[in-house]
Amino acid sequence: MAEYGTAVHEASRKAMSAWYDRLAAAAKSGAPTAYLMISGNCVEILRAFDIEPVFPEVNALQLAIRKQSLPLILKAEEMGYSSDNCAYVKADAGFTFGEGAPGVGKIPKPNFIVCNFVGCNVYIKWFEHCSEFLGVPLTMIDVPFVRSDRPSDGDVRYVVSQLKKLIADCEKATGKKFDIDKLRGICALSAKAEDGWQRCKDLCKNTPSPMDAYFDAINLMGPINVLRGTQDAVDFFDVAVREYETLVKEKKGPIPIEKFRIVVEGPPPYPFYRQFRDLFAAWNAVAVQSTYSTVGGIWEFGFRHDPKNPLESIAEQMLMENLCNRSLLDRYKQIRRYVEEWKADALVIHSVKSCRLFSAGQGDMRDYFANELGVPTLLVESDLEDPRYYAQAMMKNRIDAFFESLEHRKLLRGAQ
Amino acid sequence: MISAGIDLGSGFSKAVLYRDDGVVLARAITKTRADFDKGARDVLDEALALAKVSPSDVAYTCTTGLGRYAVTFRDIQVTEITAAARGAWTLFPKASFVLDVGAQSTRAIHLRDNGKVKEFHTNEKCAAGGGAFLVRAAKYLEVPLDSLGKLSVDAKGIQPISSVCAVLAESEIINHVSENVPIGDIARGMHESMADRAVGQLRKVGLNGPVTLVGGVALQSGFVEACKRKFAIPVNLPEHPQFAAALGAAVLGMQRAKKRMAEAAACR
Amino acid sequence: MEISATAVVGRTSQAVEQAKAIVSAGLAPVLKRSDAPAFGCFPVYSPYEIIRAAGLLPVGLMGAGASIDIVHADARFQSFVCSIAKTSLELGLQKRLTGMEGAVFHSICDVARNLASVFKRNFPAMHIEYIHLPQNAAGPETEDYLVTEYRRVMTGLEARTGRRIDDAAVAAAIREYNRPRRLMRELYAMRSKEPERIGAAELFPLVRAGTMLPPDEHARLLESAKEEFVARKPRRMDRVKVVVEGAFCEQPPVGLIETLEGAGCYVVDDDFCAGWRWFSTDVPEGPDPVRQLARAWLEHGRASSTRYNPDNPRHKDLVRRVRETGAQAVLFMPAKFCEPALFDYVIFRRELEKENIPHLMVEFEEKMWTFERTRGEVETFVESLLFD
Amino acid sequence: MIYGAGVDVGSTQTKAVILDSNREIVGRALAMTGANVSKAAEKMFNEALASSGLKREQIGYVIGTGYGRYKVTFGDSQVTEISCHARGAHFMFPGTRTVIDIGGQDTKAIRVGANGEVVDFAMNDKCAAGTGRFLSASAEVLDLPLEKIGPLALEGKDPVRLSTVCTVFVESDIMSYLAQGKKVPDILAGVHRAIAARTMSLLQRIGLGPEYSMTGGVTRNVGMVAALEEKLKAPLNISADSHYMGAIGAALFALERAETASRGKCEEAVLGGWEDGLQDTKR
Ligand SMILES: Nc1ncnc2c1ncn2[C@@H]1O[C@H](COP(=O)(O)OP(=O)(O)O)[C@@H](O)[C@H]1O
Ligand SMILES: Nc1ncnc2c1ncn2[C@@H]1O[C@H](COP(=O)(O)OP(=O)(O)O)[C@@H](O)[C@H]1O
Ligand code: SF4
Ligand code: SF4
Ligand code: SF4
Repeated sequence: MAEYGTAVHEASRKAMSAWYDRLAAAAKSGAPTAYLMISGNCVEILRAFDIEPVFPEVNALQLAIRKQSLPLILKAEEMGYSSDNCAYVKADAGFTFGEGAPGVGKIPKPNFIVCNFVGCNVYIKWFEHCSEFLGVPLTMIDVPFVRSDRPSDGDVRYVVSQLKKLIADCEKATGKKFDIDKLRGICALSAKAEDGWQRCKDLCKNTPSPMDAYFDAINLMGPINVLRGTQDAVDFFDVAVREYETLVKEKKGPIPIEKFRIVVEGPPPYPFYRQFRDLFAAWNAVAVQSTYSTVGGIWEFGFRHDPKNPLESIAEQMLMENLCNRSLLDRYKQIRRYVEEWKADALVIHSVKSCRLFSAGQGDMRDYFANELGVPTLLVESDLEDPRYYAQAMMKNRIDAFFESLEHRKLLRGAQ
Repeated sequence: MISAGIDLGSGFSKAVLYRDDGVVLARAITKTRADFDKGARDVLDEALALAKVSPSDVAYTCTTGLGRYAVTFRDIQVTEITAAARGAWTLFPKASFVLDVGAQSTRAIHLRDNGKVKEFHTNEKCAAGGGAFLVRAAKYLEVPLDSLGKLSVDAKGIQPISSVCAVLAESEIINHVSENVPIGDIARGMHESMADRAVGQLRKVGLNGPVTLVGGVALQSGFVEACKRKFAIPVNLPEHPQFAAALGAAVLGMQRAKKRMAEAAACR
Repeated sequence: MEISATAVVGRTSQAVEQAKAIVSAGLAPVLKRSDAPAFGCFPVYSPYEIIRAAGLLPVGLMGAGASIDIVHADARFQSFVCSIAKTSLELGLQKRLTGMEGAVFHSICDVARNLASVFKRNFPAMHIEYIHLPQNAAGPETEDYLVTEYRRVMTGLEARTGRRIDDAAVAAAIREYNRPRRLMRELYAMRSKEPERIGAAELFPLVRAGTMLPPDEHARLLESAKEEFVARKPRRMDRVKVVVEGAFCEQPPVGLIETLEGAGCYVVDDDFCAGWRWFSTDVPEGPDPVRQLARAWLEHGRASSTRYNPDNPRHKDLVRRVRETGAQAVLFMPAKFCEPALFDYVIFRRELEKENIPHLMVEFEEKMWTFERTRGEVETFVESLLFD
Repeated sequence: MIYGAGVDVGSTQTKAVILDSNREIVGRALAMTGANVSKAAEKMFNEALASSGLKREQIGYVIGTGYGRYKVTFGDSQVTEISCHARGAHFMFPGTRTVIDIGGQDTKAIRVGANGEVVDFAMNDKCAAGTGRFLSASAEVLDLPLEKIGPLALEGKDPVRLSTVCTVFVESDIMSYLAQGKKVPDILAGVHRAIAARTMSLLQRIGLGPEYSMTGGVTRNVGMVAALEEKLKAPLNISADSHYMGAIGAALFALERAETASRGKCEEAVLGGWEDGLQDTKR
């Protein structure tokens, strides 16, 4: 089976571990840190105060990939969490509210918690619990869900007013004065990295696609969502763009022969990342686009942070330019564009029990794509964190049956 | 004064006669029949005969188990959980956790110091992890039920059972038998997987202290050993685990009887 | 100590029977009403007054329990999604919502939010509205935001109905709804003082009927019920007083509530149909009614698992209600798969342990029809409090 | 003449079918799978050969399917039973859009497209509730032969409501109904209803749509067929061969494979992928 590691992977690993080292250092020195959620986050503002962001979601992800999540989930369930609650929260709760697991770099206790409520209602519960158990103050940023094509001026005003409150809190926590020009500089760096992101995604329109926009995309997601607004992120995307451009020239992709181009919806089963990927590789299927890669932000359609009016553009990104705060129907539109512009053969929906933000209603999504648009669509179920919901045999069965029928269509087309 | 406790379980009906000085006068057991009322009557009569006391000497009768409401001659009924908890606590007052594995259900119970139920978790509707599964397995393994325990204790190896479902596990077992896997190893595999499920349930009620095993499955040493290995916490095993609930019912019945007499006295 | 549910209250009540009939009839008769077209309100809270002011009849779009066989909805929402979302959708897919002008959903949970989209795609004839109720009561401009949000909804409804909604109409609607609101408060107070006078399985249908009636009709129903209750000469029994919490969105079948009482509980407070009993006071009938509504939501709205409000944390509020009603225990009764409720259990449990208040968690589903298991669990719980 | 063979190694019964290029069944065999899976597979294949009067060399391609498909060591490749049941059902009843396969230990609901391709499917394989096993268990308690319970169920006037779907507990459930003096037909009617209800919930997960074709051994059970048709309010496509559907589908795939192979290179290119797909499922 092919090796998926690339220079990009290496660069990403480096940049991310550097961040973990900074967190470990902060844990020692007591330098200011704050909790933040990935989707539509306002990390730029924290950076303007040199507050290092801590992302519990990333910790949960790490625990799952290291196959350390189950004992922590069980621990959380002893605390009263239900087997039906989001396991991302449970893994983190078992970890943070308990002794902690080996392997993950020392995570500091935050000075305060910024709940960027962008889409997922579970965010509120999660950070409320953190605030309750860790005894750390919580700043809520209530981001109105997108209810029409564009967020209204009222929505933007409402979010900006809360961002200003956040800035005041940051000033209190750090004793530093807010410097708008520093924020402008940070937004400029964000925009640069966002350019790189869009370039990488665009390159996937080539056949073969130089990267797997689902399985390899996590290499890009770390830098864009966590390190956005730093030079590190900009440098990383220079490396990524260079590598993928060469691959396109050499007509190379993540697997020897690209036979099926798929769009993937939904988060991956992190505890079985490799096994899951192999099931698709076995059929020479490559993901050319994925919605999961846009939970933090949707950059491939051109949005950029704007140094000229930083606060408004940050608010706009939180309100509109990320998957989580958009309606299911907007997601249908996004996927449709992916299928058409990225020339995909099929849509694969990985429905995870934990994440109702993603999964609730995916049956309707399948109905829309399979029956209304006639896009071959596969829906498989497991979880992004809880290994108990992943059944390899069942998964293989479903995926094989799906590609068998895709093959069968080819056969019929060939026969005509 | 004598009280009677009758446990009409899904598998077996059990009766206990209990004297106010804390002595158990007699125990009786029969297979549960569809006619709960008659079944209860019969098993009680059997106990009365053993103890050589007449029905009229029974001051109070407390029923439990799924047939508890069907018994017309009862004074009161309590749930299996309350009864099993009280029974276990009467026998081992220090144990704060009870695991009751019966024919069709397993129950994990967390007790307060006074023997009252603090928290509990039951598993019904699914035979996986229940005693009925073992009864059937014994049939397929062609060994008597009461030899399963020893077989698994003496087993050299262990044959893990992968299926969660009792039925699918059976086909698994049949395959193992045909591949000449030693019966003991299979029995041990079953006990291990049951113990696994039990730990899970006990964890849900916050397992952190000694556990008392009750219910008929506790008659199987193999299961008990498996629990000892899994729990990593001291395990108490009563002499008559299958009668724990009936005993608990009798004890609770005795309390009510005494209360009633006191009240009667007060009126005079 | 075997108690049948009817033994809970001496005699049956005309009004309650009427309410039960209304509830079990479901939405069908409501959708046939000629006076005002029905507008569906998905739980928990909706600004009913605004919908009313638009000349519509706000009705609860609250699932269909066991009254409907799911044929299509399971293919749209996975097995781990709460029942109310599925049965509500199924009603539409089986064309049983014909005559409903539209429906409104709110930012209570991820399921409700996605359900709004699925409604929009599958029922283009309906006017689907989504209200983002603010999750930051303490925010600097939250009140203004909510007013703007309500105004946006009004504009949408005006476009739909082609009729202007002026402040006078909103003010009138507020006055209308204050009546049943007051009566429900009175009945709840009466019951928490004398639970033997009003059965939980009686109050529940009385309240739920309000989700299918115009406010004045509901008020009349409640008034006649009140008279009957006052006339009763009930006998207090040896029972455990409990507060039921967690069933704020999906609603349990009446049979389950009867089971709780049958198992030896007096329910002295609950959060059934929470959205229709949202305010702890009347909504002030002063000027700028829309702002009054917004302010009331922020200042007099009940604590709920679907809302973040640092000024009145839910777990503290629960303990307060236990103390005020003199309850001995809490029955935490979440709908199966209801994330907001299930998450809060962690915090509730922690607080109740601290406060030494016994608690039991029993999950329910609107379409459940056997209560044996629940009965066993609640009986055990009651026994653990009664026996000594 | 070109021949293709399909061997469906089910959890309960193993079925083998041989097709000629006219898509005619020229050989078939069925028996309990029993403990030794690979042996059963080989045995059924040879019996099918015998019944067809063909020699092994004449069979162009052999495909194994069913839960024991990887034990078909003598075969050329494997295909999932989902694809096979869909393919077989679509071949016999081209109007098929929904396939219901109730087997010995699992139940499958498959939605198929106009060309017999799998659009979606749901499967119950963790819990034996509502599978053929549930029926055989009921037959055992009432000690009736499997063949009898279906017809008897049809005579049931007022079906009992089972308190459990668990294949283990159904026995005690039935016992207690007997003790209450319920009639055997009513009990069986209740049993069949319970399974029909469970099957429905599986179908609901993939969405309902005619035509419906039923496959698997339970198609032999008239009571079950009737109960399902009542729930579906629609007829089920069933033929005498429905029990063999998995094997037939596999044989069809095998035949296609054998034919294209014999048609030589040019189209081989078109179908190159096909082979990879099959090869890869071996992993
Ligand atoms: N003599 C025995 N030896 C071993 N196991 C036994 C014996 N008798 C009963 N069992 C086990 O105990 C189970 C019944 O336990 P019991 O507590 O009586 O269940 P219930 O109370 O639900 O009827 C049986 O299913 C069987 O697995
Ligand atoms: N003659 C028959 N009459 C009624 N039911 C039958 C008959 N033969 C088989 N069955 C049913 O079919 C089931 C086996 O079906 P099958 O599709 O062969 O299962 P699998 O493919 O999983 O091995 C048995 O469990 C039984 O319930
Ligand atoms: S529900 Fe989804 S988005 Fe929300 S916290 Fe869980 S995984 Fe993240
Ligand atoms: S059939 Fe198996 S899994 Fe299903 S309920 Fe019974 S024992 Fe449990
Ligand atoms: S029941 Fe709970 S999860 Fe379901 S819609 Fe209501 S609040 Fe959301």
